[in-house]
Amino acid sequence: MSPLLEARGLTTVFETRAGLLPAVRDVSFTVAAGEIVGLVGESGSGKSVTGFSLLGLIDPPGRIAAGSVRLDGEELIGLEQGRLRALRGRSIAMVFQDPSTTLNPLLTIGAQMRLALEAHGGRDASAMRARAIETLSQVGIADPAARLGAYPHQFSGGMRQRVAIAIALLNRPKLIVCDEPTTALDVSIQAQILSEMRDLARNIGTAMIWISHDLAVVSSIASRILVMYAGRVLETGPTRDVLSAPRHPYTQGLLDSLPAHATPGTALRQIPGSTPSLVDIGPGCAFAPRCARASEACASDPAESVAGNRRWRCHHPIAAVA
Amino acid sequence: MTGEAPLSAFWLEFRRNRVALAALGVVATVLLVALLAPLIAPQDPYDLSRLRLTDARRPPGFIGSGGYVHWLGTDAQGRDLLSAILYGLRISIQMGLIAGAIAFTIGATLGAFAAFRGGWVEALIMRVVDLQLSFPAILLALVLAALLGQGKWQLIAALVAAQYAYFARTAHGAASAERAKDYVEAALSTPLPTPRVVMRHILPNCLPPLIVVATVQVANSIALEATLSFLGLGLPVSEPSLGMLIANGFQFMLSGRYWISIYPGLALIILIVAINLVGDQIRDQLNPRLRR
Amino acid sequence: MSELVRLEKVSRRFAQPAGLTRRLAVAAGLSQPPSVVRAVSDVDLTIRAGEALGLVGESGCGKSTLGRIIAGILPPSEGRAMLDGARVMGEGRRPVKTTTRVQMIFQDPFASLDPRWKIGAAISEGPIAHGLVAPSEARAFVVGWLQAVGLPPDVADRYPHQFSGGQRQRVAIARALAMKPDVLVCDEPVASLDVSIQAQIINLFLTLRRELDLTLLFISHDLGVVRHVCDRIAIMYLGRIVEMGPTQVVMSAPLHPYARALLDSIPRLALEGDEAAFRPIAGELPSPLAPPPGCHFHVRCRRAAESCIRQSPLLTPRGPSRSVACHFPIEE
Amino acid sequence: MPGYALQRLAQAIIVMMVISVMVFAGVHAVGNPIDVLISPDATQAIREQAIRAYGLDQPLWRQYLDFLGRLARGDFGRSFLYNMPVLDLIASRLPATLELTLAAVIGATALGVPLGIYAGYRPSSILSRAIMAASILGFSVPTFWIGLVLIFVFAVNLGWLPAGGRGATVSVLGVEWSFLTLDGLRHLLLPALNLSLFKFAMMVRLARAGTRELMLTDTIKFARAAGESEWTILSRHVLRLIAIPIVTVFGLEFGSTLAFAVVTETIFSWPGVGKLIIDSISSLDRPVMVAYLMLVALLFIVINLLVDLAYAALDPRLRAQHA
Repeated sequence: MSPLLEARGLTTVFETRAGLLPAVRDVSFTVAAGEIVGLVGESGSGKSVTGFSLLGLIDPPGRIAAGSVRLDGEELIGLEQGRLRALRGRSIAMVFQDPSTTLNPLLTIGAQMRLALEAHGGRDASAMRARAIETLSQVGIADPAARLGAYPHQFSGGMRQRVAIAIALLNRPKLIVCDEPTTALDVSIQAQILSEMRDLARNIGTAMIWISHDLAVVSSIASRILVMYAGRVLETGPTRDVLSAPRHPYTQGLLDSLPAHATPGTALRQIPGSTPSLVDIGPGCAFAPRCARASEACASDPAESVAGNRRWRCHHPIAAVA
Repeated sequence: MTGEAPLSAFWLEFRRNRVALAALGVVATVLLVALLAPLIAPQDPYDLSRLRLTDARRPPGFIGSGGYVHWLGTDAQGRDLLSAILYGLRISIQMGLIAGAIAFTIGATLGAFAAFRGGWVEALIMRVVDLQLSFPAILLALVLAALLGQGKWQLIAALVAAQYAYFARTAHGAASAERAKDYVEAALSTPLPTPRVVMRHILPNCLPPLIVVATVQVANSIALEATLSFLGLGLPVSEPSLGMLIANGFQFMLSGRYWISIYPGLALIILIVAINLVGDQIRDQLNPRLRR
Repeated sequence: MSELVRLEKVSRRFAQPAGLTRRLAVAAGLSQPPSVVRAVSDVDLTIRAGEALGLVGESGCGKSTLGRIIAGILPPSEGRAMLDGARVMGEGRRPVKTTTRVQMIFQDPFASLDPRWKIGAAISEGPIAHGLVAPSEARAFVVGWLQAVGLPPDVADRYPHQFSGGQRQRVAIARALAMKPDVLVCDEPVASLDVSIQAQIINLFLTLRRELDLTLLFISHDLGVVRHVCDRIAIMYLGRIVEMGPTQVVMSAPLHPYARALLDSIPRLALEGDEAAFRPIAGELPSPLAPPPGCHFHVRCRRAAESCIRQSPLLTPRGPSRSVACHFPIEE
Repeated sequence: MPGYALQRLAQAIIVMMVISVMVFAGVHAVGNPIDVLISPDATQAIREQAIRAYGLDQPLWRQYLDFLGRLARGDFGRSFLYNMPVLDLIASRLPATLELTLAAVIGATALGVPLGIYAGYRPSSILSRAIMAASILGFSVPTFWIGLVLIFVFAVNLGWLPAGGRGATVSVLGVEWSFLTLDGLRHLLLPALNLSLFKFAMMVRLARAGTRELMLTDTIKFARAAGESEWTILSRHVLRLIAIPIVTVFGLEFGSTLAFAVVTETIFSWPGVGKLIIDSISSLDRPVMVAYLMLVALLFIVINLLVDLAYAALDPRLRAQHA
């Protein structure tokens, strides 16, 4: 069975005055129908840009420089704008980080949902209304019919994010890209949305790409995980395997940096240095300057190694646990 | 990011916009020319004894009784227009700068004071400022010019009254915004005395938006002064500013002697456009919402 | 250990600023008075010398306000904030901070440094103004502090925009510590940093605390970080402290239903194959403008009974080191 | 909401009172009108008679109270210069000014907003650069000079359009209007164009700046991600979102356009209140000045009120606040 989404060698660059900024470099991955894939990385890792690239939503001075993204067998890169627009929202939708800035403050929830439906051929007012009510109740909004006439400011942050998710769900997309959708929310609300999204994906069979900087959040929702650093995917595999026995030293370093599993009061095993500026990235492994295992070999780009359903890019991977 | 101070980084970015850079060059040139007018103008246009009525209203290129070419023609009194424009620029710029500087000082002080005093004092000051802002500057200047009579300082007073409110509003907004920032809280919680925090931290950070307003307002005062002079409420006739030159030429326009009005106008426009272009670039560079 | 910081019945209200005519209208009874938020209400709290106290809670719970009251940035509307027996801020209509012994570190290191000051000058400004160091010796003084926070000495001549987030936070720490404080109030000091940088800054806190014998008030929404850094923890909900006690004990066996729910709702790394790595709390966070009567948590609480609506529970001691504000605490 | 409306009304009355004091005090300080009214050769008796006739012998506060009382009765006094009731004088001139101002503001908005949105939507296209260059010029070039150039080019050189006056008018409801006749329209075109250029530049800049900032926001990205077309995004989201600042400026600029009409009316000999006020300032026609300033102040308050109402209609967040 061919995957729902297949990205091959995706490369997105930004032309800045400081030089060409490779935000996403040669990223390849697949998403199967109904699967939740986690995309984890720190700031500047290119995880969000990867998400926007999938929908062709890269504004100048950025552009997709190379690669292929096939959704349901159809190539998205270089697709004519009208066709791409027809796919957005219908085949592939997106939810953003901050729900207070994504919804239009001047339009009612109902009007915004209607615009999203009309964008994909919605004509019949009562059918559109029924669909809007259906999706609002799917995301756990009480009394959805009455809430259609409400404005975004009349909702709390968590409720606003639910509305945004409902808008993404309206046209029954096969894949939703979720860009840090719970980062701006309080932990108790984050927990509610995480568990609702997990159930939704299971019930209606929508695939998701869940982008987050928080390993714990991703591990609680995604079955497979991609760890990104400086525009590259360094390691991928089933979430539990990657997190319990990472092969890439960076993944290990991230896990060691979390205080949750360390003895309180003891020094954490920190990764030295800071994330590299994308302008200065050379040909070799971008993590090498911060890596305890680095050697001269790391001056050259490591090829991707494959073992079963796991992949990594490292000259000196951590040995697999027997 | 290289190792520059914020100011030199700003200049590096400014330099990249060639239009703005050229505009800055024009502003500098005009300033220089106006400053040196007595040295480079072919004639002293205010010396009435030197004017010959036989030279009056001559087209550009005419060689008058002085024996030199009137490149831009002559006006109704027989003044060499080029000289009159250079001297006029001098007056216009002088008025714009003086009025701008006074309005800046009064407005910024008032706005910053309101932001720090808070309470009903702030509410009252800002209410008055808002009210005045909604009232057209030209009308205010007209009435004041009429009230105070003609003269340089009266005109400056009218210009200041029409413009201080912009500075007050901007200073109030900037100071309120800066005051709420963490670095101010950090300085106050050190603790450092409030006046020191205001003078050394907050005010320097309020300057950029005020500078934008200042460039625009200097351009506006120059235009406003010209308009008032045109309406006959400006400077005395003996030392014509650009607006007065244009006004004097108006009556000859219908008979086709365009140069008397058009050339002083062009000089005025080149100056104002250049200042506004510079101001626009500074504004764009300072707008955080356009940065990524 | 002796008691260093003491809050007595501290409350803090914020009112929306009202315009002139609005005030007149209110006075004439034509208009509603502007709404008032009780960000912090009736908080009693002590921090012992050398202790690290964690203050946790969700947005709007008042933890940052409480931190600012202790740091002498905000005066309390009622009650007193004391440091070593003396008020942190003076009295009167516009009180000012009177001590240098408590300093603060802010969440966003991009906003907490003046963009126009070189960081060397930023670090030495306070100490010079308070006579802690002579201007002629400022250079060496700054270099010493830069090294203490793990920055090379030559960065003293750079501007904040030339640093990464983690480095700026180091600068902010150096600036606060250069005032030689006894108490350091840290408001979400690692929340805006990347995970790998977070670990560096947490390690720096641990080291500095030991070396300088600092007392810490560590405000955070991240329970993992608090568990790692703090000896004692106080959990806030809508302006009140609902539970307080030794970090390990509270986090393994909370007494307050909100504390329990908060701990449960944080996702854990799913290493053990446990899919339900978290359990959400039902319901929305109420608006701090109009908190529910009685115990603010009763609307979301499974244990709530009638008395919880009528009467708000006081923070009462449970055993030697713990206290809880609940009519029906969880018994283990 | 009724509380808010009362509050606004109280505010308006206070403002009007303050302005009336300022206007009265200000205008009183302008020279001595008797010098203008009476020939310098007039006898002392005639002078004193005139002073009494105009109430100029009373103490200031007395004059002010009289003035307020007359205002309340709608009596603004008689023009010294035209020797007719000021209210009638202004009423006869006002339609011409309103016509000119409305034509200028509406034209500037109708043209400036779409062009500004385009320039913000495609900031680097050649057309956008041309639009911005035009707006910089419109923003910088003083109105009076543009007026001269327009007359020189279209009236003197090309001879296409008249250089001044109002042309033929049609009377509707007892008021004369130019825009209803072809000749009137020909006369209206140049002054309206002259007056509108600055507003046009302002609208372009405002719409462009708003659009440029909006296009980078998540609101627009989210709409795109939902598959909405660029036309929907511009017409349903961007236009709504930039409407608030535009309505503000539309309101405020209507007032300032009214004021700038002074300049345009002078250049094009347009018989409106602008020309009247200039004449009354130079001849110290006090009642006309007072009435004109009070009228402008009243207009401002009304416009501000309308702008606020428009806000509430446009922005649901404000409706909630005032409820």
